[in-house]
Amino acid sequence: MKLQNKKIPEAEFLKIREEVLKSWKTGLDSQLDLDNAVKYLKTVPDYKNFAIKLNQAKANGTTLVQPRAGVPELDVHIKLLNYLEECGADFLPSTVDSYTRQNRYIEAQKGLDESVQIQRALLNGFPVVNHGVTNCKKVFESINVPIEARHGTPDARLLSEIIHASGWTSNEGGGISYNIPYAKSVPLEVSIINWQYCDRLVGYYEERGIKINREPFGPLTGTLVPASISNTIMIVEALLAAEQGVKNITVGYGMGGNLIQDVAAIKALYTQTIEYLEKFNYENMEISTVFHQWMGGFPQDESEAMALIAYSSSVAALSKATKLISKSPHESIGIPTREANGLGVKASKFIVNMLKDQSMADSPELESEINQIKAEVDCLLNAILKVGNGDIAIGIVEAFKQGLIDVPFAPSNCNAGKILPARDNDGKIRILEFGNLAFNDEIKEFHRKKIEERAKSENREISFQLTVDDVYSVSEGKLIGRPKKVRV
Amino acid sequence: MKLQNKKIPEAEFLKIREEVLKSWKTGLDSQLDLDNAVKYLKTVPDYKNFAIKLNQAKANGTTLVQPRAGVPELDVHIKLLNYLEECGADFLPSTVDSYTRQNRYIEAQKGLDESVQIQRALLNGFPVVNHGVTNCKKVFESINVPIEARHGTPDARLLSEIIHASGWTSNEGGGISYNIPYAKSVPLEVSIINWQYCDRLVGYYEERGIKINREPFGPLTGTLVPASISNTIMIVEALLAAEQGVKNITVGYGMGGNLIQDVAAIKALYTQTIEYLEKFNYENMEISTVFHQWMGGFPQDESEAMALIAYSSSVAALSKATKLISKSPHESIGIPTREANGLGVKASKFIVNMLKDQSMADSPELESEINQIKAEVDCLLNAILKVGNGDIAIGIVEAFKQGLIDVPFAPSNCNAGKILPARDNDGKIRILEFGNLAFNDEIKEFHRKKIEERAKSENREISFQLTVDDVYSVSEGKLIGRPKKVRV
Amino acid sequence: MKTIVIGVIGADVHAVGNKIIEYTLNNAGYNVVNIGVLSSQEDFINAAIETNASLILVSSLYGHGEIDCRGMREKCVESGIADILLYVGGNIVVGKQDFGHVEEIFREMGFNRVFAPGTPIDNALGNIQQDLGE
Amino acid sequence: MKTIVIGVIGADVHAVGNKIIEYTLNNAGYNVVNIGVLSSQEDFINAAIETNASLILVSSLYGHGEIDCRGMREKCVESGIADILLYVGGNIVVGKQDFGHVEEIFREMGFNRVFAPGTPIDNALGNIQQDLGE
Ligand code: B12
Ligand code: B12
Repeated sequence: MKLQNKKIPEAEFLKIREEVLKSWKTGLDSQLDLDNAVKYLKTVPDYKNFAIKLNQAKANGTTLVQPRAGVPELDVHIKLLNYLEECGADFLPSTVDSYTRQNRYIEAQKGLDESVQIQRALLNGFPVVNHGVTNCKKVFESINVPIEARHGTPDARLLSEIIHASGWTSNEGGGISYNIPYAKSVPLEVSIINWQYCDRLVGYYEERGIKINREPFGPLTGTLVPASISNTIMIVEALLAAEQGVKNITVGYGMGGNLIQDVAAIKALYTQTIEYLEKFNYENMEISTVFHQWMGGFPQDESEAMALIAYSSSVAALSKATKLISKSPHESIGIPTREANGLGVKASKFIVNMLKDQSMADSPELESEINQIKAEVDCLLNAILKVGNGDIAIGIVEAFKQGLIDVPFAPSNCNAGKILPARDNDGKIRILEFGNLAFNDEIKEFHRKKIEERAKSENREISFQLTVDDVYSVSEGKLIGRPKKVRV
Repeated sequence: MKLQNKKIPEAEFLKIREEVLKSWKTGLDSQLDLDNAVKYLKTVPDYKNFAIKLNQAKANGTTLVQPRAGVPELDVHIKLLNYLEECGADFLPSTVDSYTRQNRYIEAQKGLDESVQIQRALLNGFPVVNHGVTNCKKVFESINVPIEARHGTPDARLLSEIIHASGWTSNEGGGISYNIPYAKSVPLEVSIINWQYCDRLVGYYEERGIKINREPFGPLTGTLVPASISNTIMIVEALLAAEQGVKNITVGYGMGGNLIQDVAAIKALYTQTIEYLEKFNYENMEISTVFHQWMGGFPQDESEAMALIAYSSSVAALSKATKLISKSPHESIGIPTREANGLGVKASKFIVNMLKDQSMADSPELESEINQIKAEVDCLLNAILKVGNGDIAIGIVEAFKQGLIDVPFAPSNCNAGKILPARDNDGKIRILEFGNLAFNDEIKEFHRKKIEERAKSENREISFQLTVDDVYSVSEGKLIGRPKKVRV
Repeated sequence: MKTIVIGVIGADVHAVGNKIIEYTLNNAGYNVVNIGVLSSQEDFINAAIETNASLILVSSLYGHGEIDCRGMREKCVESGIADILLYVGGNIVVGKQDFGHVEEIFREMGFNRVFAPGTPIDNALGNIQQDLGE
Repeated sequence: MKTIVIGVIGADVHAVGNKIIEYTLNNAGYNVVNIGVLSSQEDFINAAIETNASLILVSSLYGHGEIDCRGMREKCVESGIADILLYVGGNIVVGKQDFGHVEEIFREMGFNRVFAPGTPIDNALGNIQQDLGE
């Protein structure tokens, strides 16, 4: 199959589908028959439909909270979700284990079996594919809010089939955002084609009157990702999804740490996503935004972690993001207990409720940061479209190949890995080494100046050490990794 | 003695002093001899001097953290302070018990003795006067940061003598702020005269080259206090203190809950305090600000309380207040354990450190709120000066009598208690019932309009119920006490 | 219309809850006699006698409740209102203590109902109705 | 100059720490062979044999470390590098567990040093120096 940004014809989709369902035994379940699945999805009440609940939140200007959570065993997983719902989670997740993410179902099965046996989780998530539709429906039927699969799977076709047929009305991911940070050697063409399939499935349901939400994964590597780079990828994935018939999309962003830049990023993301969808004539699109609490290394101290969670929540609320993904006070240590996870949800809910009538005041600083991000995104998208001869799918693959777009710290071979980010004197994320990034000279000059200002004020050279210091800084309780003062 | 805003002549001060020292046996300690005290205070190193550390923080633009803490027994109290210092407290407090605050030393002694006996605190603070200079010096010598007495004492003359002679270089309070919220039937003249004495004592030390900080208590009743009212009282107390020779003053403000209003309040407070001190020709004044984390009813849930603590800290950091008073996750229940208190300190420190390079962006909304507060303060101060024929001390007493200035929910008989505050649609604190408050018509009209907007949007009448709902709201996780939706 | 005496005992100046309690009980149809903050046991008892009250509702927020409330029932007995209902609520002891134990201490002092920290007055309306029989 | 093989084991893609470890060990004067994320036991062992490494420094962040590391020492023995130093660190098990117990599990698997969650590589430099004897 040749990659292009073109809706997969239904017949072709159904043909590929046959192969997909054969890739693991749970794919053969008759509940995966599309007519059955459509029938089941039609019974999903509005309050358990992800897309509908998001639309309502957007209309009310509220920010809803969703944790991450997933444990291998069915019963324990259901109890975990019930508990988080009690804590106030507006949306529930099922975070999928890492073997499943790499389609290693045999290892996932081993991990699941042994976890059951020794009564201790050996997997870092809920292996949806191994559990199959019956169990996933049990999960769905045990809760009272919409549920989404959250994973990081370059080939999530079978996974997507199973979750949607089970009433899960949202799927996180995308051909770029679930490859670049989550794989080493999966070609970008392949993951994009796979995700075109996942989007086409949603389009299929959409055509039958079933609303399903899709959520590209904004934070990418979670580590000093410049807003314009993640926003660009969000817009590309939104365009790819829209082409396959997806209507309800939540574009995402992972907190950077500077209040103004974070609010600007969400605002720019929202407007530009809509702008580009309109430019390419996708109609009746429903766009919302998701803000991820700090995605880099967390502080170990639990009260500090709680403080960071609360601070992240206030930024989300002030930015008016539609959804907020919460973390827990155990973040730096390991998968949280359900109690720790619940503490994160409660703290987050408290803040978004408390701040629901407030938003970030318009200011020259905010406006100029929004404009900066927008200009950078336009620049990157122009470059992508250019190398793709107008085809965004071809363009993004080529752009990654040439390093025109580049994600810091990404493990993927498809990523050039040449740019180096660092914070400026306000803590805004800028770029100190551009590699081949498709920024114009004016933008590069702006970044250079900002980084120089900081280096000068710290009396040191511009080097990778700045980046390294900024990777550690938040977990050490600072936003900017200033050189440690040497005591005399 | 007749009240007026006039520096107490040294001879007169020393004469009153003789009486003051006789009011409880610990006053007779020879360590209270002023020459001894001056000698002792001269040994206090800079890093343990409150005023000097505040000046440094202001110069660096950082926000330093101080908890509240006090238990009856000396050893337990010292351990508590050591623990909080380990948690990162930049300044330490000794919160004084409520009997001492009312000069009921006999009851304080009973409470102290029984607490020692049953090994459980029966007093809500550290009874400084009963402990006397020797014990207070032990406290001071056991810690490595500056320490302040925090109380709520209309007549704190003996208390102030004891703490300063023990090396404690800051004293919270003031003739208004430690009467109106803290007493029922102490005449304002009396508490002001008493606090002129406390200020004169600081002036005495100041004349001998010893820097001591004074901190009027900004939050007052902690409950829906309009910023202009508390700021006015802060400025009055700063003027009263300056007249007695105080040079280093930290004016305070208790968080209201709306981000813009809170930042505006701190900014207006700082500028206007300086403005008025200059207007009355007080020279070489060192002014800093203190932001109090949410002072009203706290949520019971500890993760919610932590979230509120963290949110409060971000507001403080963005406002660039010099000091932040932290709360604990036990706030709504009772005096915190030292661990709970430490959690609050750590969370607060984390946030002020993380945000230290950021401040609130200038915006039209912020500017107009600053101007609003300033205009209201000018209006109130004009009225006070007018009824005092230019004497601020006489004026404030008279203004309270006439209700020209009025504090919501205050227990004092000197307070008219006629105004009713409530939030507007952004959560900013406004006034719905003015009583005799000395606002001009334009200002009143502004408040009326704001409250009307809210009432209209909630489809209800303007009444005390708005105020009541807003008193409860934050502890229930909302800023604005909207009417509860009746489910059908 | 039954009469309830309310106030805040001891050296306690927490006035907000007290004002809200007055408002809430008034709305609920009681005759409320509010003696305010910084009130002694005697203040409560005198007010109750003068107004022929059915219930004394003591608030203590600041932590000294245990000391301040001791002997109050005995004083009621001495003053001839032995059977008057006594409630206490607010934050009645210092710190976060096991409430079962705290309740016991105050029950032994002769309080008919003892409320956990943060119980808003609204949640006690049911008890009041029940006890005052209306 | 001693050689250290570093990488992230199993289906784990956490790349940030790995890049920082490379940078830090390089700065500390070692010859670093970085096999990156998503590496199998075999990948580590082959790299160690090829480069005559003194130490294999295994990172596992994602929680499956326990499954992924089992049998690694045995494979080293089979491959003729029985005595090579094996370190493991990161977030090596699922969740917040008692670290004493976790350390035991990995020591029994034959790891010479086992690091608690969040121990930055800088804190292990002393151990490396000591063990590699320089
Ligand atoms: C950023 C991040 C991500 C990014 C990673 C991007 C990328 N490709 O690199 C994304 C978002 C993609 C991600 C995905 C996932 N993550 Co993740 N992630 C993190 C996070 C927040 C920070 C990691 C980081 O970069 N830290 C900064 C670097 C510098 O520190 P470091 O990685 O800890 O490495 C240092 C030290 O550990 C040490 N070190 C590392 N190895 C070794 C070895 C030795 C011998 C020594 C001495 C030292 C040492 O030195 C390094 C440098 O100082 C951590 C939590 C945290 N720490 O706060 C979770 C965390 C590691 N992730 C976790 C999980 C579970 C996942 C997911 C499964 C999704 C999920 N369930 O949430 C997927 C897994 C994908 C996969 N297949 O691997 C868990 C692991 C849980 C556990 N062990 O119980 C953590 C702990 C979060 C949590 N509490 O749930 N993650
Ligand atoms: C605002 C406040 C203040 C203000 C009070 C202003 C004023 N004059 O009213 C100021 C700042 C002056 C203040 C001072 C002090 N305070 Co104060 N304060 C508070 C705070 C934050 C809110 C109280 C409030 O107004 N709540 C809102 C109202 C509506 O609720 P409420 O008071 O709880 O009342 C409701 C219910 O409790 C209930 N209720 C009350 N009484 C009764 C009785 C019955 C029978 C029933 C059924 C119900 C009931 O109904 C009310 C209405 O719904 C509380 C902590 C909290 N709750 O979050 C601490 C708190 C009460 N304060 C406390 C303390 C210790 C003090 C000080 C000693 C200073 C200090 N150490 O920090 C001084 C004491 C001064 C004195 N002599 O009394 C402690 C008490 C500790 C304890 N019991 O262990 C608390 C709990 C904070 C803490 N955790 O340390 N405080």
